[in-house]
Amino acid sequence: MKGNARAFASALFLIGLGLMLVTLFEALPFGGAPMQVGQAIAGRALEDTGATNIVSAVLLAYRGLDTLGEVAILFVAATAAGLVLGGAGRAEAQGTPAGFILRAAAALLFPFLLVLGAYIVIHGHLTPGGGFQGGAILAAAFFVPLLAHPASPVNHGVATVVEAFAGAVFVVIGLAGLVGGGAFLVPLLGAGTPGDLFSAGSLPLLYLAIGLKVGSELAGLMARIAAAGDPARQGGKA
Amino acid sequence: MTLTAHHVVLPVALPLLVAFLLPLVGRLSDGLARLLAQLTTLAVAVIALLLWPAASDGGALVSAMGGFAAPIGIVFYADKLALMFVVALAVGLLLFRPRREHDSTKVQTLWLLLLAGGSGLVLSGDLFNIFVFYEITAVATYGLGASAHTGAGYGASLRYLLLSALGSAFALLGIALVYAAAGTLNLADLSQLAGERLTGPMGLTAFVLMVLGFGVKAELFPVNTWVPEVYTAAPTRVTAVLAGVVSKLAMVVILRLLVLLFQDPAALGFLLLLGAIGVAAGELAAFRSRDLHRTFAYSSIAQLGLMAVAFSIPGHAGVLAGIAVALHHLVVKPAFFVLADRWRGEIAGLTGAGRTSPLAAGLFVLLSLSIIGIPPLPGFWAKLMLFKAAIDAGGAGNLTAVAIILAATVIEAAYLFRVVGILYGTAPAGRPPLRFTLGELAPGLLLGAVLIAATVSVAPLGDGLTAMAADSADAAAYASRVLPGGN
Amino acid sequence: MTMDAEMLGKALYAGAVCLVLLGLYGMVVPRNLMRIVLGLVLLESGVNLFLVAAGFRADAAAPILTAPFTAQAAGPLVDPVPQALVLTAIVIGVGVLALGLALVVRVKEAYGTLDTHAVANRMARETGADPAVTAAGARTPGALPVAAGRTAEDAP
Amino acid sequence: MIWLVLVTMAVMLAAALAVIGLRSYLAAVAAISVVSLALSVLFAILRAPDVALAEAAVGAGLSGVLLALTLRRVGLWTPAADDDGEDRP
Amino acid sequence: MPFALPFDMTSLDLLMAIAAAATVLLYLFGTARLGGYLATLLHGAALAVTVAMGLDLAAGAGAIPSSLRLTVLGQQLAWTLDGLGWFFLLLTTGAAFFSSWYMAGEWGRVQQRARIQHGTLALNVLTMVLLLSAGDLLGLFIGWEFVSWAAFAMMIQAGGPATQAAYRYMLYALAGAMALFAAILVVHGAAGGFGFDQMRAALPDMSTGMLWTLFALFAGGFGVKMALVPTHLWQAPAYSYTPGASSAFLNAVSARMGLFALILSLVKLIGFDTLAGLRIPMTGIESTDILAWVAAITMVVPTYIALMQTDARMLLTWHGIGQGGYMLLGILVATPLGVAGGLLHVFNYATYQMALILAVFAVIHRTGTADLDELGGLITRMPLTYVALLMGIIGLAGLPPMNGFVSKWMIYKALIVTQQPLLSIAAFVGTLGTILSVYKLIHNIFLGQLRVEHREIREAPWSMTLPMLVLAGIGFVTGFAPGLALSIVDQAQAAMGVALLPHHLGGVVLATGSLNMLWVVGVLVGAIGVGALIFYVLGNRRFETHQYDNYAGGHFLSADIRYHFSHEFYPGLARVIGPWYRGWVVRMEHGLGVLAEVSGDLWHGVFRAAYTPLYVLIVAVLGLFWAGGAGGFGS
Repeated sequence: MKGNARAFASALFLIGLGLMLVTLFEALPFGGAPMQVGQAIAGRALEDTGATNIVSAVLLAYRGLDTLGEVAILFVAATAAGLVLGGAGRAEAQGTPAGFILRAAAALLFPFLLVLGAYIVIHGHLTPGGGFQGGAILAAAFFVPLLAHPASPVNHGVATVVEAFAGAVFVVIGLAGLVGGGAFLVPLLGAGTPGDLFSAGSLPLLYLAIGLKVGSELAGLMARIAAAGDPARQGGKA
Repeated sequence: MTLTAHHVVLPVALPLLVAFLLPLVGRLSDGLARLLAQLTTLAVAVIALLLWPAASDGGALVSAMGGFAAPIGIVFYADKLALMFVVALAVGLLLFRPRREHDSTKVQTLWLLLLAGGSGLVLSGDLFNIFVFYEITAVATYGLGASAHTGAGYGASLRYLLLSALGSAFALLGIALVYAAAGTLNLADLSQLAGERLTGPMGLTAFVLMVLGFGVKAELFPVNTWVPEVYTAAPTRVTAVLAGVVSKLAMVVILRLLVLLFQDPAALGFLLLLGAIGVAAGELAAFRSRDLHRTFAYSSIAQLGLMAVAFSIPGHAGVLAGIAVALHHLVVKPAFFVLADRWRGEIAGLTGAGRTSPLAAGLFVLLSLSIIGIPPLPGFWAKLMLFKAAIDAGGAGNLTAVAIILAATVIEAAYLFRVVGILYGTAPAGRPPLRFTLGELAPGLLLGAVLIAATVSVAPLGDGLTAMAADSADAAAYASRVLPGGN
Repeated sequence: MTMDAEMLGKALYAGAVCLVLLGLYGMVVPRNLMRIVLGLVLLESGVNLFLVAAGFRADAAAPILTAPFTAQAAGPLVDPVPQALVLTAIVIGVGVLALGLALVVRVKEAYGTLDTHAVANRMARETGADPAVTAAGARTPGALPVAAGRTAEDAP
Repeated sequence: MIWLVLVTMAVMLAAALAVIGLRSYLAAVAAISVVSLALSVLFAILRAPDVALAEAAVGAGLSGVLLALTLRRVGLWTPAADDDGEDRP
Repeated sequence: MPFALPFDMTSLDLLMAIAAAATVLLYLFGTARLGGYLATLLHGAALAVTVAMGLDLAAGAGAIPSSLRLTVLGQQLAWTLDGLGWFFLLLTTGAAFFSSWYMAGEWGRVQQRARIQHGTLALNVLTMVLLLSAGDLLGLFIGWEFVSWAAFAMMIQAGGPATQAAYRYMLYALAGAMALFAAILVVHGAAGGFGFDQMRAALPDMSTGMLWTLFALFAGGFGVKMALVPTHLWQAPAYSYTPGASSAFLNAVSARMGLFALILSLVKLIGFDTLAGLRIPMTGIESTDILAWVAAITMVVPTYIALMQTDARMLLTWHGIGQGGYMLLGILVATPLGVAGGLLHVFNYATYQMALILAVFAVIHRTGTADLDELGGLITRMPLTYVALLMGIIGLAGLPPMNGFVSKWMIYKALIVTQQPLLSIAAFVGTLGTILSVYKLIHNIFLGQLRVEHREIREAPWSMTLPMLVLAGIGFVTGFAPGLALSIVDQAQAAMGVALLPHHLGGVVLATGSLNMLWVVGVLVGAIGVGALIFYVLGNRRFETHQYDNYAGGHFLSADIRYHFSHEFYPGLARVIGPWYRGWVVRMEHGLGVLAEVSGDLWHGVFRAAYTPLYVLIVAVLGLFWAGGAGGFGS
């Protein structure tokens, strides 16, 4: 099929799909959807978990396994990318060194990003944010100096250790619930007084584990793709 | 340590824990990491077997995650069907451990995550949770598909990733529609609400989107074009596990959707159509493929199409036929790929290979006879159950599907026995004979022995499967076991 | 339901549908694998928007409890569950994207091109001849012998 | 509030069109980040702060970086190297 | 029961046990020195048990049950043997006995893999026992698949062209089996089970459409095994490339399993009256008429193909297909005379066809070739084989002293009595073709110029000639006294529910003219005797000429000049029927093959193309449209 014939066919079908989806979504009661599960959770989240950020409560307590699966997916993606791109990125000398502005800004930004990321991870159960968002910011924090000084060697050793232990902590907390005869991923250590830092029992610990794991994995991913060498200088094979 | 219902989560949690730690262990010594991975897989198989008696007398083991009851939290539902496939996955992963040249700690990690994802897929009782475990299995498959480090491997895995991601977006849209319409994600809760919430255009659209989403791994018609490329480019032991076990897990998910949520004739008709086209496409393409890997890839597309046709027949007869076809394919296909591992390249180049390794050629003939469906082999009983269910359900769609399958069987026999003819041909002089070492052939022979054992004990096996099918086809029993007091 | 909320609902759903359609167009039409990955990202954003829009309630507040920390004080809340789902979906998206990009890099290195047809042809050639790729009409070795033409003694 | 939503949506859809329309890949990646940013603003309006933060940090931030790095690795950084030409077998 | 069995084993169980033991033992010890004799012993025992069962059936026992019962996945499988099954079983065990006896001697020792030949022969007998004693449709289908695959195992022994012929056979057989599978599923749909009685009960309320599909599927499925016309291309090469005695067994019995199943399904289960009721509207053509015309074409066309063959084995196997047409036509006449004629022809055909094939293989054993252009003048070197072949071809052609004449006479009589002139003309034309081609067979092998290299050919060993002569003898005895064979046929006819034909030792008594072979053969032998007497006693001035005294047309021919060919044997006839050989059936078959290949390439294109996302989009849109339509949009 020639290029434009294909474009025309897909455009035609897309319009058909669009019309159907729009008429379908009209039938959806906007804003009045039967959210009995959502409202039930919203009502009892505080006593069950003690977390004021109900989304974090849903993520870590009510649908904790989803989040474990989520972390596992990121871990699988990182491992598979590592397998595909081959070995730890040995960052040989990159092309042109970064300009002065980038190096100065990197030095300035690094501490702020670190603090911001840590804050978002730690206050995950109180204010919006949490392991994933904070982890992403931490990953950016660790990646900025790498942009500034491409030549600096990236040791993946530390990242792997942090990753492994963070993931293990998450699962161990889950299994702890199992030991006492209860179910997997039961919220432990009581709910505490809502609003202060050490409330919502084991949820902050879980978010801390997620933050570190996501942070190290995403940093590792970015380093691996960046450091895997320019096409001009073929990167290391697996 | 007595095993309670809550230990149902172990087949998922244990491999995840070890997988997270494996890179660390791998830094110390590769051998230890490989040993630890295999021990975990064995442990999962043992746990699943230990849970079997508890599941069989109580109908199913239900474990609410985090202690939150059904509609609020996530629930694991382990009935005999699910546990059977968890054991099959674990044993499959043990039997087809990656070979030395393709192996590394990273591959072992992906192997464990495939086990965790696959077990979660069949055990979970929550729609979005199934989607998450489906994604774990899918991403692990992309990684394993590319583990051969060849250009073809990377290309095949990339095209598969893009197609599967498109499917997953569709599936997520479907799940969003279900949630917007019914307000809950728990399968039991949904099955009770399905009556008034999921019928009509909303529910059917969600079904079509989810079938196209989960159909990628279940090799359903429009979304199975990745199968020949990935199964040819991936290391053969990976292909054996993917074709043999993992594709069935996705089909079990589609079965659960059908039984619990969408008993609508339009939905069944759609799946029947995809299945029938899949069977025809698979067999015809296999007839024209020139190497064994591609032939068996297309043949597994056809077999999965067969399963889709079976599951699209309402009532427990269809489910029984589908499970029988699934189990039979689960034994036959990996054995075929063990043979394809040594008999690589053009089929024409294999003349006389049967004479140099008669055991392998004998195994090939046995497997071909069973997959064509020649009595008394189990393949025949599976197809008989399928045809009986289709004829009893009646309807023009089922009849045409039976006609297509019968015609496809002749084509299947044509290309399989063409290979047999070539294997037993007289080898041209001067070409080194392709000889199987016993170690290579062992998994294939083991599966052949299982096939013969199934042939002998087809009666008791049949009764067991009938009971299992009756239980897993019963939506009301599912809801009553999961929902406390069935609100 | 005020007229305003009704309009908002229509706009959001229409926006989500448009995003999904653009993403699909971005995946179906282009021939360069990189562009298809971009299309994929758009598609996933569209689905996420739809999910969040499905959970929205006009008169409700964000699912974060403020100072008096009592459930009743905050009044009706937006449905937290779709937001949790979208969070998971976003991170899945980034994970798959990262792996996809790693594979794109390797495919470019292996085949020197990112055009889907070229990659498909070179892959088929690499993993053993495929009838469609080899010269048209080359008959497979053991095609149905009957098709090998008439034998001497055959007759009507 | 409705006007804010409509404006953000307009920006988002325009950026999405740009992703498909623009020939240069670098511009397309920039457009993707704009889409993510507009989406995260939209989520904020829809009273979903967590999701907005996640979309901003992960969508606009990391996806953009990953895509840009890959463009450099794959050599599509400069428009000239765009090899969208047909490749007959 | 003539002899008491150890525990409650019925005779059918004993037979199954013998057949199973034979399969295992012969596969293990087939090549041992005494292997051949062990085989003959075992098949002889099986034959004895069958005869005993026959006596038991004749004494009025309805059917012989077997204690083999299986319930699998809710399906009950049982095996019982009735008169019809016993009749074909007698042929099977008899044919197996004679072919194993033939293989016991020198022929067996010459074969490279006698073990496989013995083993597959015994396997075929076992599978045929299971098929013939099937108690329900599912058992019939399973038995049918076993028989098809056992025959396939027997055919692929010789390798080379045999593998190709066997592959082609397997495709036809499997297509037939799938048609049969569809048929028993249709029955299951209507009757709710696979039992024979369930089918009979459900027959009255089946719609005519369903009856027509059932008729077409049964006739098509079983017709493939009998090589009825459109599906006749596979049988000749498949049966002739199979080595020696196995080929004789296949020719004599294997194709007749199709006839047994046709009789079982169309006559016993559906019944002649229901079939007669099935008419093509406005034309008055009944379903049995269609099948009768297929049988008629099968009688004529393969016979004239046989005429053109230059390989003796191919000539005989093509005739096998033609003779199948006679049997089916006889039965389809649906009168006691016709049915008895058809069934008797099955028995007679088995005897003379086996004798002929064994004779031809004896010639191959000695001269190394079956090509009619390479043979000639062997009458002096192999007289006993000549006699066996002579009596065989007289039977095949259907001429008086041999049994072939009796059954053909009965079929002609039945056709004429039931006023079917066109079919009877087809029968006569078929017989004419047979006579012409058998003469070509015996002329090119035994008469005419003896080749130089065949001068020292010795007669085939006793272990090979004796079975041939015994078979020819049976042919002569049942020709001379057809009553013996007719009493066997009665068992089958009674089981079919067709009225028995009154007969006596010599032949048949009918209002429209009876046949007494005792007189016919007596007069024939008397006339020949008187002629021989006159010729030898009175005119004794015989001039002894040896075979190489070749004076032809005033021109001396030395021994090495060849003037004895089978090429252009009937030039005039070849010119007449030449244009009919456009081979459109071959082209049809070739077309099917190409269709499969082209659609396969099409799907390859779909799978490898990079348009998958577009296909997914299209299916999604169509799916949604269908879902929307089904759910009623906006409702």
